[in-house]
Amino acid sequence: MDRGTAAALVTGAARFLDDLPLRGALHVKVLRSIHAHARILSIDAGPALRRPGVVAVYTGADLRVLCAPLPFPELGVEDLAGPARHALEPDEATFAGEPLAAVVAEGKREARDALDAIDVAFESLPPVTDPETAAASGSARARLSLAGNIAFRCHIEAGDPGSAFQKADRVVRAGMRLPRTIPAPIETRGVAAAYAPEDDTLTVWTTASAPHALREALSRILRRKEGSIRVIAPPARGGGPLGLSPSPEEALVAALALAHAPRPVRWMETRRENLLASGHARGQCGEGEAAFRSDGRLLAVRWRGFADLGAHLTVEGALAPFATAHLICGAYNVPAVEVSIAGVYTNKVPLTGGVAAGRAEAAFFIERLVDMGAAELELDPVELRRVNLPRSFPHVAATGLSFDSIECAAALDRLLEVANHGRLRAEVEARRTRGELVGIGLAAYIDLAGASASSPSLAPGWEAASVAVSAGASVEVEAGAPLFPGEGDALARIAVKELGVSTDRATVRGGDTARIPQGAGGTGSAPDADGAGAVRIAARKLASKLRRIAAAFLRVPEEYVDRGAESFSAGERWVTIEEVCRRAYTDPELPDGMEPGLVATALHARQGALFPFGAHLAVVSVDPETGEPRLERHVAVDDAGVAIHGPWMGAWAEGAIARAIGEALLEEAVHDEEGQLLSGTFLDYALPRARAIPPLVCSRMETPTRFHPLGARGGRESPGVGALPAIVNAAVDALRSLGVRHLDPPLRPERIWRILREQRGRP
Amino acid sequence: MKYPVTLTVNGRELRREVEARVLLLDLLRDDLGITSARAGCETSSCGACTVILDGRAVKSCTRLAVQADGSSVLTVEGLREGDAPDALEDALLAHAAVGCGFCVPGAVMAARDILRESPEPSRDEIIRGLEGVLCRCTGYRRIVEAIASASRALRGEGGSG
Amino acid sequence: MLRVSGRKTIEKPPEEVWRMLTDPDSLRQTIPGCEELVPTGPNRFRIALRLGAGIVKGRFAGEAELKDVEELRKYTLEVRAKGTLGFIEGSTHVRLERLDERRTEVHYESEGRLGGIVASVGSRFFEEIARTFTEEFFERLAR
Amino acid sequence: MIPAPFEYRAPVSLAEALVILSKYGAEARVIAGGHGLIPALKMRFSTPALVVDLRRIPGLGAIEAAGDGVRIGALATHAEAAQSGVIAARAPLLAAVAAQVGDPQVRSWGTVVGSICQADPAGDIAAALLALEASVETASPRGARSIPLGDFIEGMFQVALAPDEIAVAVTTPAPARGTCAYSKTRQSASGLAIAGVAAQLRMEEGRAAGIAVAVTGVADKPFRARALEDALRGRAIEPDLVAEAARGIAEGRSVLSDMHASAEYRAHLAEVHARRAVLMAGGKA
Repeated sequence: MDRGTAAALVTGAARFLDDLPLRGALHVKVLRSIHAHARILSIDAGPALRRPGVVAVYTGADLRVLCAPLPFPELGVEDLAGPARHALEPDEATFAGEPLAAVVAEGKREARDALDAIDVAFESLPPVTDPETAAASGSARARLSLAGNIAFRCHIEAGDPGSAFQKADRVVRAGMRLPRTIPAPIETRGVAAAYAPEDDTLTVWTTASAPHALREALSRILRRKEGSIRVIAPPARGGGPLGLSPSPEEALVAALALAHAPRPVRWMETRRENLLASGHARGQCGEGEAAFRSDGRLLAVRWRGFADLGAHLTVEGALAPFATAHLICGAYNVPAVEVSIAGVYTNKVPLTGGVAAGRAEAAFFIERLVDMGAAELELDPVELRRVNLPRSFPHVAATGLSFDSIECAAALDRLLEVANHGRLRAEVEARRTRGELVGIGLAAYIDLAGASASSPSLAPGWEAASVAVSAGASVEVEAGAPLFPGEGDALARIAVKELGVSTDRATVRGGDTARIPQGAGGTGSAPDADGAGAVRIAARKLASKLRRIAAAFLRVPEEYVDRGAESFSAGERWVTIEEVCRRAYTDPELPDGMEPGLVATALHARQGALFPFGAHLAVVSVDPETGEPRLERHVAVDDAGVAIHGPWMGAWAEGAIARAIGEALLEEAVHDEEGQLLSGTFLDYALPRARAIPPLVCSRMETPTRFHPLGARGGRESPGVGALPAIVNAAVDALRSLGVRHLDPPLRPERIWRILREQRGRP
Repeated sequence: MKYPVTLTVNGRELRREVEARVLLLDLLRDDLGITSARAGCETSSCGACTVILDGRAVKSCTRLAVQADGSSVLTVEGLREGDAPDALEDALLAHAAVGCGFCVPGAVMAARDILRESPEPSRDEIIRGLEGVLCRCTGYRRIVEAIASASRALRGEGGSG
Repeated sequence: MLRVSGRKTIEKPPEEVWRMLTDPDSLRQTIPGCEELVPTGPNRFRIALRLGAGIVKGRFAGEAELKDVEELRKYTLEVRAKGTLGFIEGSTHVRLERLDERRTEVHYESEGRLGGIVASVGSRFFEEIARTFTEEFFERLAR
Repeated sequence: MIPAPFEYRAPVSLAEALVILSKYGAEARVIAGGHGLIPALKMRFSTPALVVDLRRIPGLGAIEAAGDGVRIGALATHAEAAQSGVIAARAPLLAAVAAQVGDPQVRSWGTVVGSICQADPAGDIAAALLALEASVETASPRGARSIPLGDFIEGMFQVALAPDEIAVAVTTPAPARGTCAYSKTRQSASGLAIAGVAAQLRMEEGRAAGIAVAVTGVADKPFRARALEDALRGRAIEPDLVAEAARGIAEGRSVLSDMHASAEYRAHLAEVHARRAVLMAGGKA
């Protein structure tokens, strides 16, 4: 296990962004719009400027001089254009929480006090808050300059859905909604920056996870060469945003560091800012339909939906609906499909992705439709799933995705065994006859571990790594992506295995653009697998070089060289790894004009998308008086391919399931009709606590994929994709006898109580 | 106006002058360089700032530094005697009960409070004892197991595995 | 959006109630938490309010305006104010009905909006605060 | 996260504290555990000029027998109340409720009296103390007062303390004989009560000789369910009867409503928890 990184976290030695000692740093606080939509008439910063300790106050107009607008996301989607986003919006505020002015002060208290002394004159404008309403042609605009609120439409049609729905024995149809949720990592966002004139380098520390992508964006925003910007994602990071799109605060702090050089400048978000303004997840609604044959075969799936993008388009926000559209059939073999999702601007904070963004949405929609189908056809939900899961691979889905060895059917079988499904079902039946409201929910899911900074579209992505072996045989692995605790351990293992050296020679780092020229980054499900692939390629290059040097030293052809523990041998003769490494740097006559040194940088490009998959089961009971749902048990079978991260995979799976439990039962960003966020603190936005987690059984399969050199599928977040629909399916199952067909998360007790009351009111 | 505050932090007596509005958390972090206690919310909800104050776990964001004058504070930095690993820290590592790690030092201090209250805590007692801790990465189960296993190790029953 | 509506019988003649509802000095004394109400033009005022409950209080400053005024019969009071905790915007339609020489029935319909930290932190208190604010207002009017 | 500036005093006697308070009046706030005040300071909902800390005043932390009842000093914490032998013997309902307030860190430092003075309409402690017929002891330059809790809490965050007055203790008048229970729906984020009902029950010959039931989380302040009490007094505690008595428990009150629960649902939960609390106390659940 990765004791080094993890131990530093446990002992408190690890330095998160706000823990970094930046001598002489100035503190930034951001003034945010209190209106969801308003024209900014004027900003009076005079009184704030006169306060003690205040160094400067910036408005949008001031900042325009220092930096260009944030680059509009490049997604490879035609005709996709939109308004420029500024670090500080100068004219129009388009969500409550939008940055409008910034105070730079000697200390954070002085900066905070000065915020209260800034006076902004607003002219409030009508906000649009519901994406479906906003998509209508007569709607008010989320921004005055927009011609309409629809940013893009994602449309996929294949097979012949029209006739499939006509021929179907049974069609199920339901409106569904996944509300906005807030990723809310316990470490809030932060940025720090410092400019060193002596080497003309701007160093930026960020809690986001794609340092190279940020460097590129900052290069455009600040009009500086990328080489003069160094972005560091500190090794201790709280699972903050992906950072595929730069945030206004990153642009702001970087610009202010240049303006106030050589003093460092730092900004750390408060929790209220985090909930309000750092970005939300999910926020999709629509109507789904599924056509079934009487034997349960799925003939077609239709989804017409809306994505609540918020006031600006981000890469993450755009990506999610595209992923949803492509995965709308889940793992199932569906011959015909029609999906249309409109990405709609609203006066809310932009979507910045969440766990399994877009993918969990698709799994929720299809798994609900499948369960509805089973209920209406009076078929066993297990059998209905089995009938529709593909058995031969590669399988090309109607949406165009090509699946290799997605053994969902096997995962389902394993799940039933692990969960002791037969007995469980009998128990539940017995409890029901006693009048209890209790149900079992299933989900067979597929995830698409594709999203990373290198592949903002659904195209295969890449990641970079470099491996250097010193003359003293120390191995330094540099990952293109910042590392999550546990990941470095796997990368080290992969490198030393290829090189044939012991693990204690290796150090692994990541997340620093100065240490590796390129990297993709991102915290989704794929980067860990991509990074491992890149390390393997780089290490392989060096391993083959080592072997050739050893062969030359031993004066035998390469194929006669045997690699031992930290040595090479040929018959009786042998050479230590240290000797070979030393020779790689010092031997004047390396074989075949080989370049000296042992440094390799490699890019691993995925040939296909990675598909983690699995099957989940949940047992939910409902208090018949209060409507409170209780998750009694959760069983998971997850397959992320070859488990390169060893025991950490299990730990990550539990974390992903816990998040899904939060989403299923508790979490919702609640806005009022004026676009104000009402769940603005942890006193109203509920994260799951220890008591929310039921007895959990997590089991793993390891089905390799040929799209990854190590057979890994990524999949750190994937178990959440299965957990959310399984829990909701269980709640619906518990209430089925009362005529409940569908529930949207979070499963609020009051909503269930109202259903219960309505049903009891009937004769 | 500034007020003198004398604190014993991890066994060392320290004296600082602070504004009345400075939180104990900020005093530890900004003035004393003890960064294991961290701010995760504003509402006494998350527990990332938990330290032991005069023997009891406290959310250091909900205590003014001046209120802690004359008190003694223990943070994870003060747990290790020499190089000897702390049983709780060890158990958390052994159970891979660490995600991003931001909340871990606070959780360790909350866990010490659980063991102070009940050296042989039941699973339920541990879960109730973690009520004031928010973790977004681990799903808690491993933290619960780690505390149970640390309690066994501390009672000399071994089993940090 | 917060909505409060109702009616209240005041043991005063309409002329007296109308005066209290339009005269800046008596309005200032009638509006709970009102610290300042200064005319800035015809039917326009500068206003400052302290709003909240118990220790949870904030100061809001801005402007108030009387619209659609029909002497002794009805008006709409619009208030827009902001402070370090956010903003409040509201309008109240007031209609007077003469019951007899000594009693007036006041019909009111108010709606209010809040933004900023008051909205994202205090939402659970809104309705109750609006209710007690209205109650208090009419209690003072009746006094 | 950062309070507005304020001054700070930590007087060493009650007399000194009162002198300070009478000088500053409404500009001052008293702090004991700080778990109500500090979050409000951080959000700048509360911006006092002075914070007066009671921590150095001797004797305020005591939990002791007083007359037939108990007296809980202004500095006594929830954890101390939950573990106190005197409270366990004379007011076990308070111990039970204190043991589930917030979380361990909050219980260790937040105080019982502070919680009463905060007067959060969703606070748990007030329900227990109301059912125990507690009174608040206060001190001011005008002397000491003892205010029944039902009068002390005037409304949402509003208590009957003059600006120069300090709540020094809360007392219960008599040992609570019989059995007790607290039943509650926790608000999922804050842990406060969406609806919570505390019941104190004394049975004689199979009938409820003494019954006190208090409801929190439902209205602008906690209240006693007098109609329910009257309906059950002198009767056997049977499920149907209790359910009937609990019906309409919030009637006639302006019931709170927020994103977590509408007024209608809260009123319903109050009925459910009233029934559950009484039946639990009566050993029938």
